[in-house]
Amino acid sequence: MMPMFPREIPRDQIAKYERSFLLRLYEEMFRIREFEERVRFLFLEGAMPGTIHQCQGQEATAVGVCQALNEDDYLTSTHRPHGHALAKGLTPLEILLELFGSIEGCCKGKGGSMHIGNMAKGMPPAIAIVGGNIPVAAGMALALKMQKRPQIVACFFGDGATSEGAFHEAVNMAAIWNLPVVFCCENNLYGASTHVSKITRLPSLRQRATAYGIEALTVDGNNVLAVYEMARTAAVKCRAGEGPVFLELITYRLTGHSRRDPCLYMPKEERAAWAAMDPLLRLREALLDRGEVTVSELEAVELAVKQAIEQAVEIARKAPPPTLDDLETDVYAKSEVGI
Amino acid sequence: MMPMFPREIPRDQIAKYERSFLLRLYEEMFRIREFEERVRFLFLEGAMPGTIHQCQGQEATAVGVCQALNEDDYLTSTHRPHGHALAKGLTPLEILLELFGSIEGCCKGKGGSMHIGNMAKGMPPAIAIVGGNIPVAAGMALALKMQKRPQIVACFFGDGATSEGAFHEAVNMAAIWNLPVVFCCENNLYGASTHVSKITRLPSLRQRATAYGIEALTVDGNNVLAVYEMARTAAVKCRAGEGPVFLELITYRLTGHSRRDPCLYMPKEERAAWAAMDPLLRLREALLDRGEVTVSELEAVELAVKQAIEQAVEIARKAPPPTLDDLETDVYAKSEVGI
Amino acid sequence: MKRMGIAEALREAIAEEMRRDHRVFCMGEDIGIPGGWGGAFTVTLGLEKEFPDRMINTPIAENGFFGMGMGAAMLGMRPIVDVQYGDFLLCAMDQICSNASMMRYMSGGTVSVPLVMRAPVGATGRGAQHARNLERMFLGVPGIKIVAPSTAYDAKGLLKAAVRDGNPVMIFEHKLLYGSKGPRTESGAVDATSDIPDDDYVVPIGRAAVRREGADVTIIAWLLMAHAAQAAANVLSAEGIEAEVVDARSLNPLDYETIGASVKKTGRALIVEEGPITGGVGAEIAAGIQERFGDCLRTSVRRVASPDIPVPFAPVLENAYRPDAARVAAAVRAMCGR
Amino acid sequence: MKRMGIAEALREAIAEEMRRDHRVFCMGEDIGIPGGWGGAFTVTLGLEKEFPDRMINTPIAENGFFGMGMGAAMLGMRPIVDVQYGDFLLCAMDQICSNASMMRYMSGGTVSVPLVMRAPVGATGRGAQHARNLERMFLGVPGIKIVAPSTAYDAKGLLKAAVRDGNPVMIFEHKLLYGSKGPRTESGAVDATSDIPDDDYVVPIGRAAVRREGADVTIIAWLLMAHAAQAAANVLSAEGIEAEVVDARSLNPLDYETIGASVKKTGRALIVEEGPITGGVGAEIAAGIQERFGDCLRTSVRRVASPDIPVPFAPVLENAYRPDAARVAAAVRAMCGR
Ligand SMILES: Cc1ncc(C[n+]2csc(CCOP(=O)(O)OP(=O)(O)O)c2C)c(N)n1
Ligand SMILES: Cc1ncc(C[n+]2csc(CCOP(=O)(O)OP(=O)(O)O)c2C)c(N)n1
Ligand SMILES: [Mg+2]
Ligand SMILES: [Mg+2]
Repeated sequence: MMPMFPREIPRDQIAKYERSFLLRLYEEMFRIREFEERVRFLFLEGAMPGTIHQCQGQEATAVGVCQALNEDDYLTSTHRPHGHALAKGLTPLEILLELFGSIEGCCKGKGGSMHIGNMAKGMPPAIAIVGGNIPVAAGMALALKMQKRPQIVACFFGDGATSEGAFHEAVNMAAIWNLPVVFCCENNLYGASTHVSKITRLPSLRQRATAYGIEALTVDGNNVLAVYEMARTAAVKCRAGEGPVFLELITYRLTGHSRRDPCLYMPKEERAAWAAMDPLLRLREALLDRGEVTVSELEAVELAVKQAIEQAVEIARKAPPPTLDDLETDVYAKSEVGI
Repeated sequence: MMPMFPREIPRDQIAKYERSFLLRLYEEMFRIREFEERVRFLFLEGAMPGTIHQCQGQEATAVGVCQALNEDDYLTSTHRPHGHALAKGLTPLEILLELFGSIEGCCKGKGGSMHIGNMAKGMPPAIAIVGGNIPVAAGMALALKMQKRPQIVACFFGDGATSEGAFHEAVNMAAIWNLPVVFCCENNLYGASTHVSKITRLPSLRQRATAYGIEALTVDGNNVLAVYEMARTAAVKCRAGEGPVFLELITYRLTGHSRRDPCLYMPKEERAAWAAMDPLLRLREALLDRGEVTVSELEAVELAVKQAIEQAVEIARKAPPPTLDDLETDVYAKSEVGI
Repeated sequence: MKRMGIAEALREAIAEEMRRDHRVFCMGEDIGIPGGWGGAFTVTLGLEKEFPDRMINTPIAENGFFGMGMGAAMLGMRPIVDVQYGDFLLCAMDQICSNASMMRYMSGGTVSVPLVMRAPVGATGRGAQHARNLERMFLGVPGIKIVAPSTAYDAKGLLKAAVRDGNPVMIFEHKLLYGSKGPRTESGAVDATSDIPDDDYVVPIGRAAVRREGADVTIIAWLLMAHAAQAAANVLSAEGIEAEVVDARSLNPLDYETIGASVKKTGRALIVEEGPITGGVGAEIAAGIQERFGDCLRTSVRRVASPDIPVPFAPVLENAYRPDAARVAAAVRAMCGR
Repeated sequence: MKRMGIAEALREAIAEEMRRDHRVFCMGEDIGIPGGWGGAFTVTLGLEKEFPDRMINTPIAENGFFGMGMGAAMLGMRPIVDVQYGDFLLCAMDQICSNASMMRYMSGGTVSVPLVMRAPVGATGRGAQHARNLERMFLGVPGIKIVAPSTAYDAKGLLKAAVRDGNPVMIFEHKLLYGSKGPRTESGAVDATSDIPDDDYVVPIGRAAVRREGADVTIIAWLLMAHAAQAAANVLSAEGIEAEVVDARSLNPLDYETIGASVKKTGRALIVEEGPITGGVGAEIAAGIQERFGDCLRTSVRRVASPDIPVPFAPVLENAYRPDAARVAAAVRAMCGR
């Protein structure tokens, strides 16, 4: 499936924003890209255990949505959580520590790549069962509503997840109870090796949400400003008690599904066309085109990010693993009985 | 929710059919009504074990759909299967024997009310897990397609079932593979005590199927001819390889959800309005209005049905139960290994 | 002090916990419906009057609302979710076993899931899909506590303990023990009423109860089978065999202290379980006893349970499926060489 | 005769069965995709070339397509459905346990469900949700047969037996035993290759295999743990303890004839299982042995298994979670009083 949105970020769209905000978007996206690339090499080197699902090419969805959130809002993620976590404010270091299986990782090395999260930053450990996080996100939104708190939940999942019953059950309940949750469907055209056209009769996944009477929009998921704007509107609706909202963010994975995937199931022309739609490239070009930012400024941003990540890698490499004393802890919370 | 269709069966609609066909519809529906009423009394008497879910008021959906099927087509059912089974050609006797827990019942007394069926007549044992029969029906349709057989599957379920993930997963797969299955949603406005308006934001459940790109129609489920016509069209489509089709059959349960349910959650006016929409009454009036059938003819049909059912009851009451030798048989099919 | 059945005691427990703690709420099918039944077995009957915003009636979507319960629990609520029949837990297995039970560990102990799950079990004339005792399914799932009361006193106290526990707790309730009234009365019901104190109390999770003392054999059971065990013990007593009846009550964790003390005294252990003998909770208890107290045993641990078949519908078969006092007594006689 | 790993042997078994019987077809995620991986572990790689209409690639909807497999089986097909990781069986529990397993009984023996279900298990560095050994979940579910091969020979023969069986059969496959090649290679993989005969054969369901004879202790295991048991036996032999290693292979039905013959000879039984010790298959085998052969035991049956925790991610913890030869050997020494 070829890209359906024009490559250029419209000038009048970019003109609406302050330079500093746009630079922040660029930095956030670049941090994800750099992080993922660095991790990929660590994997290929054999330095890291387990498996990874990376998000190169999808940086705009995570950053666009998270920029529309408040810091104390919540986010739930999937088997492909690195970008979401970074965009939600987890540091490269706490994630790397987890990926290396250190006791100092964000989940004490007990979670791993597919379960990174940090509840203090609004992100519970990611859930790697496809579709499994969607009811959980709806339940978090239910709690927020019952507690009359102003926060909302951004719930990320892929095109593949929309075929799971869990998606339908949860979206329907979120709908009938007007819960403050933005369903962020990253439609990257593939669920593992399966093209989205094989799992639906319709050209869009939007109807899977409108079926429950909620607003659903299809968005250019590689234009970070488009994502940001739709997410902001959705967030406002949710905060006003008029949620949920469903966003279908069309994007593309420029990397393998998981470690060492040669992507032979993706047509070459498709990959090439989408490489040209790289959200970082697009923002970069639009920024330079606008004229307020120079190449060397961008390079400075990039360098700083690279250095920070490299530093984090060096720390994480040497961080201590858990000990056998840690094996059986953290299974149960201390019982409160009697309180 | 008040009835949304006019009470009268349109004259030009009834004019299209032969007298004998219309009398057959009446007889089929009356058989279900009489069967259910007789069983209700047997229950209240304490003569029957277990629980029952009855379908008084919903006779037109079962009969309308089954008249549109060929004898060798298939049907799957739910916790409320008596009407479907009778309409599909199971005899009152084989069902009663099962309800009484006799070894001579259609499932040897091992199934019971919620699991009646007879595969030789195209109806596997009903599945009492709400939504659980929908993937099974889709799988039967998949087999028919792979085997290049001409048959189709009618899959019955209620409004409540459309909130289960199983519904969505199966309807989507049936859609993408064009399977020959008619999804017959008996929307009787309640799932147990829960009104349908509590489980959906939209006024109809149709969108839950159109979301997968299939044709979906809302039909007056208490007009047996309307059901028959839509089911026939759907069956033709399915046989042509253009399935699946979804029919939302609007109807109403004139009885409790299960044994001894006083239905206090149903507004009195609603019940009264729907009592007037009784599908038997409506067909009877239309038949008499058309003038070709007399009251005494109808009474003769009724009497014959009553007598047949009474006879079946007398036989079933005295039928032998299973013995302890039957307890552990029928768990596994004899293994074919080596064949 | 007031005499109550299990359904009523659970209802009171829920109401008291909801009064005590505004974070507690209920979520399930056919609850909180005016004119409705209070769930499938009257446990939540009428609670919507006092707590209109905290009785959340769901669509039929078990996996969805169990997952939502988990999500709400993570953000500080104390949800009590229920299935109408324990069999439907199978629809929600992913959320229960992959998410709720493991979240705390996966988070390195930073997130907790104080989620109570209620499930009515037992064979009651409804056929195979509304009948199973699925305790076994959760025993091997670390992160979930499991309780299974046989009396109204325990039901109330264990449910309160579950609500206050801070972890996912599954409470199995037996349909024949509820004492549900009105249209929801069960035929074949067994009296499980207790005198319920007026004051707040909990029954701690993880402690078994000795229902009857005896020196000859230990019978371990829970739910309906605890009653069968006691009935058998009475019969056996008349024959000169004194059975000690241990109501396990808490299946995870199991109380090996109480079980061990009894087995050391009697030297014989019999486990009684409703559900297929193979792969049941009884297997774990049998293995656990022999590992821990093998030296004290005068004979191998035995199990009385159902045959390895789905639950049959016909009453004659169902009665043969469900272990009863006669089968328990016969097994004890065999163990004692009578 | 050809040397093969398990992934390859399973692939050959599927291809041969599909050639032999046109009713056989595969349904699962990421199967039959040109340029794809042949499922998560290469088992179905390339089969779409020979069978373009019988490799059905599904959406991610396990409950749905397992139920569809059941429906197709009822109408005479012979579906082989699979999950990418055994953990996802939890999404399909309702269709497996409420429908497929009980349909034959509920129908009074008139309907059969010849459905093969494949599930890769084992802890392999992926964290808690892609790691569990869920054999335990199905042991107490009458109507389902369960096999769990540890060698390529058995994998091929058992899968063929499953396809021809006529009942729902679950085949558990261990990720570290597949011998998957290319990008799907597993680190920490163990050699499970066999010489596969050129002719058709089946390994009958319900028979265990004695992998090594010995008079001092019986070690019972399956899947990866069968390899750990053999490694331990080799170590122990050098110390003068001769262990008999029984590869259970079929978990339902269990082969108590083979197990019994061995236990009667050795008087000692140790069960080795990957997965939490509580509520595992080992509990049933331990209970079953003591009930049947209690008199022949010189000491209580013991289990070596994982602790009662979710599967941890960090390699040091995962390695401690997964029983290994050293732990098995230590347990045997303790049982033999060394
Ligand atoms: C319930 C379940 N089934 C299958 C898998 C294996 N799996 C992991 S990711 C994936 C594809 C998911 O596709 P999508 O939802 O589009 O997310 P993406 O990987 O494209 O980000 C699959 C099939 C899983 N983790 N969970
Ligand atoms: C998975 C599941 N959840 C709950 C139930 C309990 N239950 C039986 S029937 C019913 C209502 C079903 O409503 P609907 O699908 O509309 O069918 P109807 O009873 O109206 O025919 C419920 C909740 C069940 N059998 N299965
Ligand atoms: Mg995708
Ligand atoms: Mg209904």
